[in-house]
Amino acid sequence: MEEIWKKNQYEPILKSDKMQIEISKENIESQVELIEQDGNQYTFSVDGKMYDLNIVMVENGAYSIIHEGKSYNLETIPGDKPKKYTVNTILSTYEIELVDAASRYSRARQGDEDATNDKQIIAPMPGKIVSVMAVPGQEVKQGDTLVIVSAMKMESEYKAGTDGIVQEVLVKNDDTIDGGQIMIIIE
Amino acid sequence: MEEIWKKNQYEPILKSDKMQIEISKENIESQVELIEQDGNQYTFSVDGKMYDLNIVMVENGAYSIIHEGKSYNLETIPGDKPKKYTVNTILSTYEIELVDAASRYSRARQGDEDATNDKQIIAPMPGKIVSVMAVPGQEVKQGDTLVIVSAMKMESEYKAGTDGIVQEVLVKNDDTIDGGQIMIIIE
Amino acid sequence: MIKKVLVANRGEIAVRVMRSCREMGIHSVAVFSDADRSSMHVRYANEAYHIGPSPSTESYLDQNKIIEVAKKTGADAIHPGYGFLSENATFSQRCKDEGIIFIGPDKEVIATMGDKITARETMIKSGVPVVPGTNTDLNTDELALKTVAEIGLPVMLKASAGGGGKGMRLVKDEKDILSSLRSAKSEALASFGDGTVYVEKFIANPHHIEFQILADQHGNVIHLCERECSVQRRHQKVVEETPSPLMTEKIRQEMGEYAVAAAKSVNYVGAGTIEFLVDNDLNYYFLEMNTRLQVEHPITERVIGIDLVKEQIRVAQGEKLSMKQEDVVQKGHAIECRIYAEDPDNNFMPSPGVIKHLTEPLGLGVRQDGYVYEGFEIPIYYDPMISKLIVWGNNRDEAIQRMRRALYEYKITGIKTSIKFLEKIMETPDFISGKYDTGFIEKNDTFLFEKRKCDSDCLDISMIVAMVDYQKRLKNTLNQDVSSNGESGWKKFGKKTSMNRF
Amino acid sequence: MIKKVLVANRGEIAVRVMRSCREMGIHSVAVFSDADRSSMHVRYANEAYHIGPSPSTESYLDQNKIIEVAKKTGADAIHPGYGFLSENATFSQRCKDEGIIFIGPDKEVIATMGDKITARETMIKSGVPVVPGTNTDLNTDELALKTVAEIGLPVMLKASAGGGGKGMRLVKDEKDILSSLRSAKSEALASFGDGTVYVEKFIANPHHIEFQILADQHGNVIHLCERECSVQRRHQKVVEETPSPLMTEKIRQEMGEYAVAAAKSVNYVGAGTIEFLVDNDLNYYFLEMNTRLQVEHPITERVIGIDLVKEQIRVAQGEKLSMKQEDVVQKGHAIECRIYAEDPDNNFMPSPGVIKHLTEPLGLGVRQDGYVYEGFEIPIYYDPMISKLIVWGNNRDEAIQRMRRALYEYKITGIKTSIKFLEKIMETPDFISGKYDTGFIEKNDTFLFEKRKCDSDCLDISMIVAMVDYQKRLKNTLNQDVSSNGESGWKKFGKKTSMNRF
Repeated sequence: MEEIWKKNQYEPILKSDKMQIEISKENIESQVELIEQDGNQYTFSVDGKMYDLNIVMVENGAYSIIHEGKSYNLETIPGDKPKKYTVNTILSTYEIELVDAASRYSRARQGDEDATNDKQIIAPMPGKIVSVMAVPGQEVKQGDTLVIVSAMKMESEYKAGTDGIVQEVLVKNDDTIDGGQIMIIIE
Repeated sequence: MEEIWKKNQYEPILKSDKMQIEISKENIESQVELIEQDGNQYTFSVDGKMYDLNIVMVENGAYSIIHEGKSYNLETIPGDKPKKYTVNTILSTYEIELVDAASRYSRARQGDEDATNDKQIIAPMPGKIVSVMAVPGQEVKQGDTLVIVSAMKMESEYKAGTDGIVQEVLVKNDDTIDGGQIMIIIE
Repeated sequence: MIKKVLVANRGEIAVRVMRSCREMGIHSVAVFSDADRSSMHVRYANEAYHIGPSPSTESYLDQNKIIEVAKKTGADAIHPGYGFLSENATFSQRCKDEGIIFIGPDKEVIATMGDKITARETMIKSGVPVVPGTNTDLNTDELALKTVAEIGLPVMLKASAGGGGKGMRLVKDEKDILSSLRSAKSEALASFGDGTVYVEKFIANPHHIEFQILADQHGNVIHLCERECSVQRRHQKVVEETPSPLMTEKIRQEMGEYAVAAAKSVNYVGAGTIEFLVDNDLNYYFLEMNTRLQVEHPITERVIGIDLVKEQIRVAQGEKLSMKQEDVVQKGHAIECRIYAEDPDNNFMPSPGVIKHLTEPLGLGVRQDGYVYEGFEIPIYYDPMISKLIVWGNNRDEAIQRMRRALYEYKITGIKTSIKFLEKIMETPDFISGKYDTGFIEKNDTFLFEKRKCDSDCLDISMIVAMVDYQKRLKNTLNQDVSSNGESGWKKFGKKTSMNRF
Repeated sequence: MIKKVLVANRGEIAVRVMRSCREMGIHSVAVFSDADRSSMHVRYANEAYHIGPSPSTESYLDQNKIIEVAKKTGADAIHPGYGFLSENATFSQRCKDEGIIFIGPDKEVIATMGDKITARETMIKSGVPVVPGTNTDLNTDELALKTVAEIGLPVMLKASAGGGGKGMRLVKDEKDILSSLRSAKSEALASFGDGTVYVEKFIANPHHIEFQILADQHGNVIHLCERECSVQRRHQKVVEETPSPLMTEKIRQEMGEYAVAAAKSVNYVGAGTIEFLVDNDLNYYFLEMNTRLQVEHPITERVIGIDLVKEQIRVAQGEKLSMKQEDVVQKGHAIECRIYAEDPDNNFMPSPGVIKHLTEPLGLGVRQDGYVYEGFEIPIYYDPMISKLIVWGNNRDEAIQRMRRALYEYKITGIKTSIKFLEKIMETPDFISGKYDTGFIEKNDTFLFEKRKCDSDCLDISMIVAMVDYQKRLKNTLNQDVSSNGESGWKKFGKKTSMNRF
């Protein structure tokens, strides 16, 4: 009997698949290329280094990979944008981005946004607004506390990242907010 | 603050929803009608008896229901046909069918099929064919073993349900079969 | 020192062995068949190698392939689990020849205990009580009739090389002796290539009680008390407990000493089990020895406070036992229920399939040894056991109450399981009072297989929920949200149901 | 006899209490806020009632609503869990007035132990060692300066009504005494409406060791040995173990007797905990008494072999304790890790959200008390604790190895958790050697917060798998199979991946 466990369980992905892949905060940028696929059995090249891998998605987002006999377990969590992933390995967690022309453009734009990041106060996690100390038009100094957010028995203060004028206040007391939501914009 | 937990989490289902529902093997056939819905809070009539229920799907197919303060947990497993369900309650498991005009028709047809059921040999579970003792055209008597199936360390014999001529043999030795698959048809 | 263990098994026992390896800092190597690529033991191991097609004869029983992987990976030792190659004398010797430690006894011990007549003879020599009978092949009709007359009917004719109920015949009537003998012999010859058949007194509905023993390479042998395994269907254990409700301290000590004597008589090394038949008057008879870990070993681990797999590994690498007989004290009461993928309402027909939803019991006093997960498809090729649920309580009553609580919490959808049947066992008066033997299921079948029903509210609610679910699915299908961020809807309902915006 | 218990709590402790109720055949009643309709305690209970909006002040702390549900459902008793109303003297009395059993001590006991000066005085009268200091309000500057001079710097100024670190000031320098006193008083007045402040000797990096006690209504009081709770961050316990690596049998007996004396001095009834500060020379001082079940009670349950919730219920219905002091024997070693939804790499910021995928540790010696499930969204309103992982081993080394194994198996995606941080603690040499105190995390922060990295193969494989997943999702989105049987794709991948047809 042939080795059925290697048999195709997904449609093959194109032979020409080739992507630039980055790991944020690690300064790693690699060229990943699919060389061959036969069912679960893949050959990939990462910056020229060849990998023969048996890859199976065993639960949604949970992958079992066998590489040279070693059994790896990875979990992939799609990010808030397509082509962005959080990947959990046994030791660490990586933020991974698949880069193509389109995402290069959007990353370039986001680069611009990053520069203005200290002009926005963004909630890093869901919570509830306890107190807003800013009104539009108000002059603020870097370090001034502008909003207090409560989540899970803890209160956190959010301060102005720069001197400036409050342009917009997007939250009010008792609002429930999402992680990533912009609360205040300073000009 | 109003009682948010009752708030709408799904779009309301139509007020006119009304269905004939049967529980197989229990000789139960009831008229179930949605009277009102406000978010998770439903009023249903079952053969005229009124139920005020708070119903939330907490995991896929797992429902938490609160009825007059009592906490129920049910699991719904869609059957092989739409409108057929297996429902697990704490004490028992029920085969439930939602009946409308279309399914009435198909049930009528299936009724015909049921009559011919002893002319088909159907695998009740997945397994592997160990041995097929029938060939098309062969004359068989009720009780003749026609096929042996192995699953999970157990071998089961399947016998002719009626006297007749083997019309079709749909499996061969070493085939892997699904539950519900027809193996042999007798005319 | 053992640094890498190949686990020549699958399912829950492979994962259970690997857990102990991990705690000891030992690397584990999994082997797997076609059907098991997604199996938990492959995911759990440090290394994993494919060894062949799904049928176990071509994979888990293929000695060459397993030895090949062991040598390739540099494994110091092989743990066979139970079943498969665990009681294979040839494999034990093969490992030895290849310089790999077999975590189990030597070829000679397995061979001695594998042949029933030899095992009986060995036990008789060591003074261990055996079921009245003979150790000789009933090779003439005269001998057979004479021997049966001496023992007295009913008797059991048994193939010496037998197993799995093959080559066995119960004889109740004198006129059936010779015909039964002939059919037993021919079945034995066909099944095992050996027509040797002997005779034993038949004990009706005995208790099945076994003693766990542990032996090191330095001649130390201890027993870890008994397990009561009388709840059986088709000679398959379903529920086990320790201590046995039948046992007295005096009999425990006696039987324990015989168990140790039995192990010593074959210079046993490792973990093993001496099985006894016990009648209601507490007469006990050696039945057989299992030269491996048993499925039900966790209940002993719990009341004694020991990790039997770690002990096996330590013994295999030449260490002395960590306990002396006087250190062995049972604390509280433990019960194990075996959860099978089967349909108790349909003659326990196996029910393989995909696990759609799984809720496992947790909390105080609950241990679970399983290997399935949501989305896993139980293969059709192997044993239908899904997991073992083990509870501990301060006393037997608490253990039963805890088992009921744990079974209540245990939910598996997508396949049929024995969970509700086990709940009924826990509610059967004969079980609760502890007065049961191997006839338990037959005796209580009306109670055990009685269909339970919801009250009328519960029935009506079931129909309502089916209707709600149908409408919801209909709507979801219509509004299917093909979102570009690739979340593709899975578990999204979770977000929807629990996220209240206000 | 108690037949129905209302559990006035949520999360893991509500489920834990209900489990014991179920084992005792007692019906449980859940109460829930807006945010908790899908919470496990609602699903687990026999009955469930909505009591108000998400903020706990409007639901779990609303005495009227809880009493109303208790009366409506005919509950005999209320179990308050920990936190919320568990140490509320008014609520205890309110239950009594309404004829409902409060499973906890009387108003007077809670009040006495809730006021720090009164508690100190009570302990001193019973001969229990307290931290050197005074029991009087430092109401004049002269008194403050004189008292501090007598005790010797450094000292801690403490609000008598204090809690949660408010109204506390550490004074190391003489010049800071008066300014610290003034700010402590004003903070205490603002926070508790009571400006009473007293002074204690400051003990740097002490051990935090507590004794579990149990007392019935008949004057019987026993202790169940100690728990070592020194692994703390921001005064929040993270890891607990028993026995304490610091403890000697002599000191255990002494402290245990003091713990019993402390409980007797207030005629304590029920389960409670006496907390001590212990320095490296094993000098110990009464710190405070918790008049409720503790989060970390399971490690005591495991080594002693007792169900503390069942004992609470039995005591509450007037039964005598089931154990005598001489029956209390610790067997083996137990460790608890608290699993929080938080980001250890970002100052332990809470991380609420939806549990996308959950794999829970199982097997020998592992207990888990949790309440979340796949698809559940952890609410932002309550404590970020997801679950408690408790392991047992024959000795401390085995318990640590088992905890490492269990943490390795524990996988939660969708939110950030403390699991990897706890794994680091289990690998920290100071923890492994048992030589640690409340300064542990600070002392070992370089090791604990060091980022671990995969090797280059593992990194490359991560990128490859992200690419495979992306392609697969892309394809799924394009080929989205809107099947009419309503299975809508969930868990379908399971079927696809594990079904090999041949």
